[in-house]
Amino acid sequence: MPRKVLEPRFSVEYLSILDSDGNLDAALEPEISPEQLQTLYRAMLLGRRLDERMVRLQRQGRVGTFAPIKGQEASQMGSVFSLRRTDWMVPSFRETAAMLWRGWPIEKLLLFFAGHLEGGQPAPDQRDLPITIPVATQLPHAVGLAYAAQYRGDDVVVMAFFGDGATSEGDFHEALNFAGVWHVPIVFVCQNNQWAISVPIKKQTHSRTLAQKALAYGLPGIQVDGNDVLAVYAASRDAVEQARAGDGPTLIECVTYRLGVHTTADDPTKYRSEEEVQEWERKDPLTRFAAYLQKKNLLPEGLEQEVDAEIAAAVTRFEAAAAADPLRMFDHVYAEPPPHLVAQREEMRERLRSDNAPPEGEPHPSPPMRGQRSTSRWRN
Amino acid sequence: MPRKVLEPRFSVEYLSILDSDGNLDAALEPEISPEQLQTLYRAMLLGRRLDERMVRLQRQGRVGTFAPIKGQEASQMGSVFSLRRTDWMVPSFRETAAMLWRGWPIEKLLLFFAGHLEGGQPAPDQRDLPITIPVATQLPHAVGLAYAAQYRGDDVVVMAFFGDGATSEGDFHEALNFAGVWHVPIVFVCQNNQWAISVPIKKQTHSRTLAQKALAYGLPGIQVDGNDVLAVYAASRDAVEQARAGDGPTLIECVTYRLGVHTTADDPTKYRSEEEVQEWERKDPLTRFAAYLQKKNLLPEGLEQEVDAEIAAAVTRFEAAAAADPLRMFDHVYAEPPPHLVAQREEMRERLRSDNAPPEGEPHPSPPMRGQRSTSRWRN
Amino acid sequence: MAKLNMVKALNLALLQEMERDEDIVVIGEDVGVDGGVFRVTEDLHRKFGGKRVIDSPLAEAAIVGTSIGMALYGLKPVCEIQFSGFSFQGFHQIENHAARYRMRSQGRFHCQMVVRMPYGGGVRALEHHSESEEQFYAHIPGLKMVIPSGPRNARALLVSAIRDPDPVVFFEAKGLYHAAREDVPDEIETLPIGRAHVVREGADLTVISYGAMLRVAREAAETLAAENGVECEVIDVLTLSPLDRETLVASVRKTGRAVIVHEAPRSFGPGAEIATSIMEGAFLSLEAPIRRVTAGDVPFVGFARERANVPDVARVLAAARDTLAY
Amino acid sequence: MAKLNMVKALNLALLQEMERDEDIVVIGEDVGVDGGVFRVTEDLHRKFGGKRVIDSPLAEAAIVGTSIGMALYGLKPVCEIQFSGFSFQGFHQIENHAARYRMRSQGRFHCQMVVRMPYGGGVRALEHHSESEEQFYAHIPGLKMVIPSGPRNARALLVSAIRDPDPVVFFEAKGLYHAAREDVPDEIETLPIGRAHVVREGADLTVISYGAMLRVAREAAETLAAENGVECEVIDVLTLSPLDRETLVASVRKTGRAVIVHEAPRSFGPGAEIATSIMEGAFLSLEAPIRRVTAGDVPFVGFARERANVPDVARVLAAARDTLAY
Ligand SMILES: Cc1ncc(C[n+]2csc(CCOP(=O)(O)OP(=O)(O)O)c2C)c(N)n1
Ligand SMILES: Cc1ncc(C[n+]2csc(CCOP(=O)(O)OP(=O)(O)O)c2C)c(N)n1
Ligand SMILES: [Mg+2]
Ligand SMILES: [Mg+2]
Repeated sequence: MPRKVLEPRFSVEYLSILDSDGNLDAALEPEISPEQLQTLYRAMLLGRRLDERMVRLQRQGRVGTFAPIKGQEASQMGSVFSLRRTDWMVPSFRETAAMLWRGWPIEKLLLFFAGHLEGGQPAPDQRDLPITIPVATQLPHAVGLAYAAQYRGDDVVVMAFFGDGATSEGDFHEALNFAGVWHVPIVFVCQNNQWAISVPIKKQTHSRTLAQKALAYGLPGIQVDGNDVLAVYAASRDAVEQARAGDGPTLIECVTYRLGVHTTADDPTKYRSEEEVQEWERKDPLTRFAAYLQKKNLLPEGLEQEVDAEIAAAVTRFEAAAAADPLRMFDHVYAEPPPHLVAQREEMRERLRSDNAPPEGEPHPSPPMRGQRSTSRWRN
Repeated sequence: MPRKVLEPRFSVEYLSILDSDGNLDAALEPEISPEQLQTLYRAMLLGRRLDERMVRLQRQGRVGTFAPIKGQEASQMGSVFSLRRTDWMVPSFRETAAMLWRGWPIEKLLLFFAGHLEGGQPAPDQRDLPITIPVATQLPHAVGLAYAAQYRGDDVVVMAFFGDGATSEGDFHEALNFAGVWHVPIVFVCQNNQWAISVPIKKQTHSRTLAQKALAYGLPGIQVDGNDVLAVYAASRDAVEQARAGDGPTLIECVTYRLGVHTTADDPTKYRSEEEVQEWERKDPLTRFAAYLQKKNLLPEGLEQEVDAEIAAAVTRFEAAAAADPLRMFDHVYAEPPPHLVAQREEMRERLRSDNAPPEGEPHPSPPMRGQRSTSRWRN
Repeated sequence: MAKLNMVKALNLALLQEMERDEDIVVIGEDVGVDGGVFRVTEDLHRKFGGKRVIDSPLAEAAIVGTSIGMALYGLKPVCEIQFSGFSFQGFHQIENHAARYRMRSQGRFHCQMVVRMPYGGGVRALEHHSESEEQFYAHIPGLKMVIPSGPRNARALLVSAIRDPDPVVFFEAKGLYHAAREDVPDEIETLPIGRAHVVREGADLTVISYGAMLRVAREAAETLAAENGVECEVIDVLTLSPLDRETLVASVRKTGRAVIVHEAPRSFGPGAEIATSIMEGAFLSLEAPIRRVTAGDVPFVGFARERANVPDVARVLAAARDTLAY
Repeated sequence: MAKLNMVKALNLALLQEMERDEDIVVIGEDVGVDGGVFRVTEDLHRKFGGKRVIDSPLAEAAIVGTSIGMALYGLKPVCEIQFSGFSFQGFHQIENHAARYRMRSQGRFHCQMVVRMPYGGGVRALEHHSESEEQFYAHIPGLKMVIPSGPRNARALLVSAIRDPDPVVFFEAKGLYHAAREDVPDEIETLPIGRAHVVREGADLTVISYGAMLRVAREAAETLAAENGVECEVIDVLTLSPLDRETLVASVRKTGRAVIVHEAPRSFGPGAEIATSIMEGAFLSLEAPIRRVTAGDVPFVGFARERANVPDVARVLAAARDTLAY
């Protein structure tokens, strides 16, 4: 009866396969074909290179605020790699690599970050939600998708992405709780990149790990080395299989690091040390994976150039895209525009026709607005 | 490196001291003086009797919807008993016994449930928040109070109450997370009465216990037999002492049962079995505690009559209270009423003066409104 | 044809639509086994099972949020918020997402879903159980906001809301749930969303209202006809957003005078848009300032003071007479 | 006296008030070490430490909710929501509680707190970073809603908001943060909350605006004076709620004409209350319908289309000329 510890106790696992010194736990090495390994690496590299390009485009005022992924390529690709095309992917706002892998054309992402509504439109057959900006709010949607799939009896798994900061939001909690009760086919991938803008994980939560938050929902939680693409893949593959088999949700915490700025509007020197960044640069997921491939003789030559060319072509297409027609902003408010929107559209059309009108949308690349500089913070 | 279970593992404790068969774990028996034991019992009894009286008053249309506490007296009194007057108590809407103990006059509670704003006013020196109706929303307030106390360096502990259903709300999560990060002097008391209206705990969460939800915040969680006032007291005393000593928050899950209706607008026969209720009636916290006191020869004679007389006197005072003056509804919107409220008040004053006006507020006990019956559900 | 109160009429709408379309699921607190605290979802759980009629955990943001996910997948969730006073917990999901997915995805996704909730006074209930929050939803572009005024139009509008490809917030006046019965046809009926209804014709004054206040408006109109020989046109707004300005303006062009009646607080409330829209469209016809008869600008009053706060016939009459005498 | 932009002016208000009063604490995402994403709280963490300038976890409901608790205890929290687009996560705490504790406790408790947030367009930012949500807060009784239009009044109003015994939602136009510098006196200044400001006198037309749109209104007024010899009275609302109807009505009684300019969507927006209040108070003086120049009723447009959506001088001029020609 008395005071006793409830059994079984609760636990979470930690998984690492290929460490930052290149040590490999061969027993845990996942089976991935050589071609697949190369594909995976290419996707990570594409994410990295596009990232760098995007930051430059932002500095030039050709796109707006953008959230770079540098350092998180393994967390993103290791996880999304275990999905099928028919599965669903629910991103937050920092999943460029994963989104490219899922089929978003580069130029759409560029349009998106250049402030064009058109950049948010998934292809008709694509099972991806568009970028969600309010932190953690996409998680209930992901659970709803999973519920609907289960309801229809479809063979579908949902994978949802979010950051360490997102775990503090009520929506995270409610989503995981619903997922637990409903036992739906979903994998929650938390990219714990140690920072939520300037707030370090220590100020974000008093829990030792983020994986253990799964215990509150009676769900399995696992912490993985998020810079080790093999570990992320192995954990995600297991979680996806489990979900597909009807064995319910998993929370995966990928321990990783945002090597760059939070967004192009951020100045990380305000809140973190150069040493910390350097320490994590040593653990760079790309270098580590490249070395692994190198050992296997799988590292293709000229890959960077190839990837850069792909990006350059997309940038050209992006810049050739038509200027945004302002009138189209009334198109997708409702299925059918009600009279007041028809009137407002008409009013705008008149206005744009008249002499005093502002130019037809902004041509892009659009010039920085008055007072705006390409500095490291939000300015108008 | 590889796949391993993180140590130390996570655990929650379970505490029970006096079980429903009257077995006592003497080693754990808390030290409570005979007078204190009697006081405790009286407070539980007062809660029970007032409860019964309130339900009758509601059926007669003399008060409105009310949430009975029957069965939860030990959870409430065992916990609040360990607070000092200078500590803060943050209720939800089902803490009648605890509120009485904290000094709310019975007639105020009656006024409150009769729809009078005046019933929500704590005394000037009382460190109690008024009843909060939106589930879980009071928890961040409790954390804020605890933060402020810590900030000022005051020797103050905050105790916050909520139900099992409340643990599903985002506000619960955010409050516990903030409390963990801030390490504030607070005790979270969850009265797990097995039901959130018609939703059983099994549909509320997939976790084995509610206590384990503390693990998500790196906090200690303990599950206690909530119908065992000694266990609740022992756990609460420890948690309060810990908070007072600067050792941070605790989550206490009191496993108890709502023996009555959810509120007077509810019909529990729709969703739960008579057997279940009977099973829990066997575990009645009052009977159990009475037997314990009996053995110690501490059960006073005539206590029920005394308590009933106290209630009856309060009901008389309540019924003698002045009718609600509608004009006072403009009094506490802002510190100073802005012009539009002054105008609206004036307009109402004119209206009330004129012939066609409705009666000056409703005299109470107010008659059921059109179409309302004293049935077991929400009706107008 | 059966005589039904509004609870039964809404229940019928859900039942018939669910029989017709397997994609419709119902979700909310206590909507399943219990049949909803007002019994609007009664029997649905028994008929359609717990997978289609979901007793959710207690979390409004997730009720709305998971419904959004279901809608994105192609289901048509009808979720219930137990009282409109608790809908703000899910407000960010409605504003940030339900109303925006069509825009954000440029038509690739949309949220065909209904968020039902009881609002308003009249059940002698505590704080958060008697407020009128329609204004907050009416101001959200991409959302529709519907408020029926009786059993028959409630049933027809709920069917329309369920079939509407856009997200609809559906307010049910608690004061009407058991107030009156009406003939409700057995066959499914719909009513167009976005259309106000002239429930009484008249040339002297337009009285505009919706929900539980419509009865007050009507009674006032009858009294004015009987006592003063004044013929009011009474308009039931039915859809607050998108607002049927055409019907409102046409009426005031004829009458030159308008009184608006609602339970929500006055300032920055729905009456302001109605008045402004009329002023914009019927300025030259206006013979008197448009009057608003509303609750006071107070957060809540407790049910002991509710009658004094919520508009009643006497107040509408007073405003109408002022307007007519202007 | 120093020339400051709005960011620096707000920062000065916080700094000086915090030096004066230990009960003031600042809380929000990134308000501490980082100094806020717009740098409004710069240096405060260094000066007052992490206990007074709190880098909170990422949760708006708890930021507002714990601030309420602190206020109930007697502190005076100034919390920051990083962008107004994320304020709905904390909306239930504001509506259910901050605005109601005074009423609920019948004066025993109140929430002396400020909820600051940047709103509006002009920073080429993504969805949820450019919207104007003031209407939602203006409709909440028990709350005050303040929107400054430049460095000097921003500083004075923030000081007043901090000292106000009632909860104040304080909107800061992002478009103004670095737009212009103004002389801001070294000594603490306050401005009364609830009072609009006539920033330009004129007898022909009243142009009413607030926040970043005030500049547009002023420029339009100057153009009308120069090009048409028309003298506009320009009113800076400053406090949206409680609205200073007296000043608005007095002006339109004089001018007979009004144009309202705001960035928020039109329908059920703040312009409706302003227009209706004027109509109620100055009906017989009105020579033309009151015009609203606003953004469209769309959820968001993406910054590539922002210019076309947000009111500009040309649109105000067109509306003003229409009104004058009516
Ligand atoms: C609800 C909400 N609040 C605030 C913000 C502003 N914001 C954008 S990103 C961010 C930090 C997110 O941290 P984390 O979840 O760790 O993701 P990361 O940015 O590190 O990938 C914040 C506060 C937001 N987008 N949504
Ligand atoms: C935010 C919110 N949602 C819904 C309700 C309606 N409601 C009142 S009590 C209740 C169930 C509460 O369950 P629990 O937390 O277990 O407390 P109990 O009633 O069992 O004491 C619900 C859904 C509410 N008051 N607040
Ligand atoms: Mg992060
Ligand atoms: Mg319960």
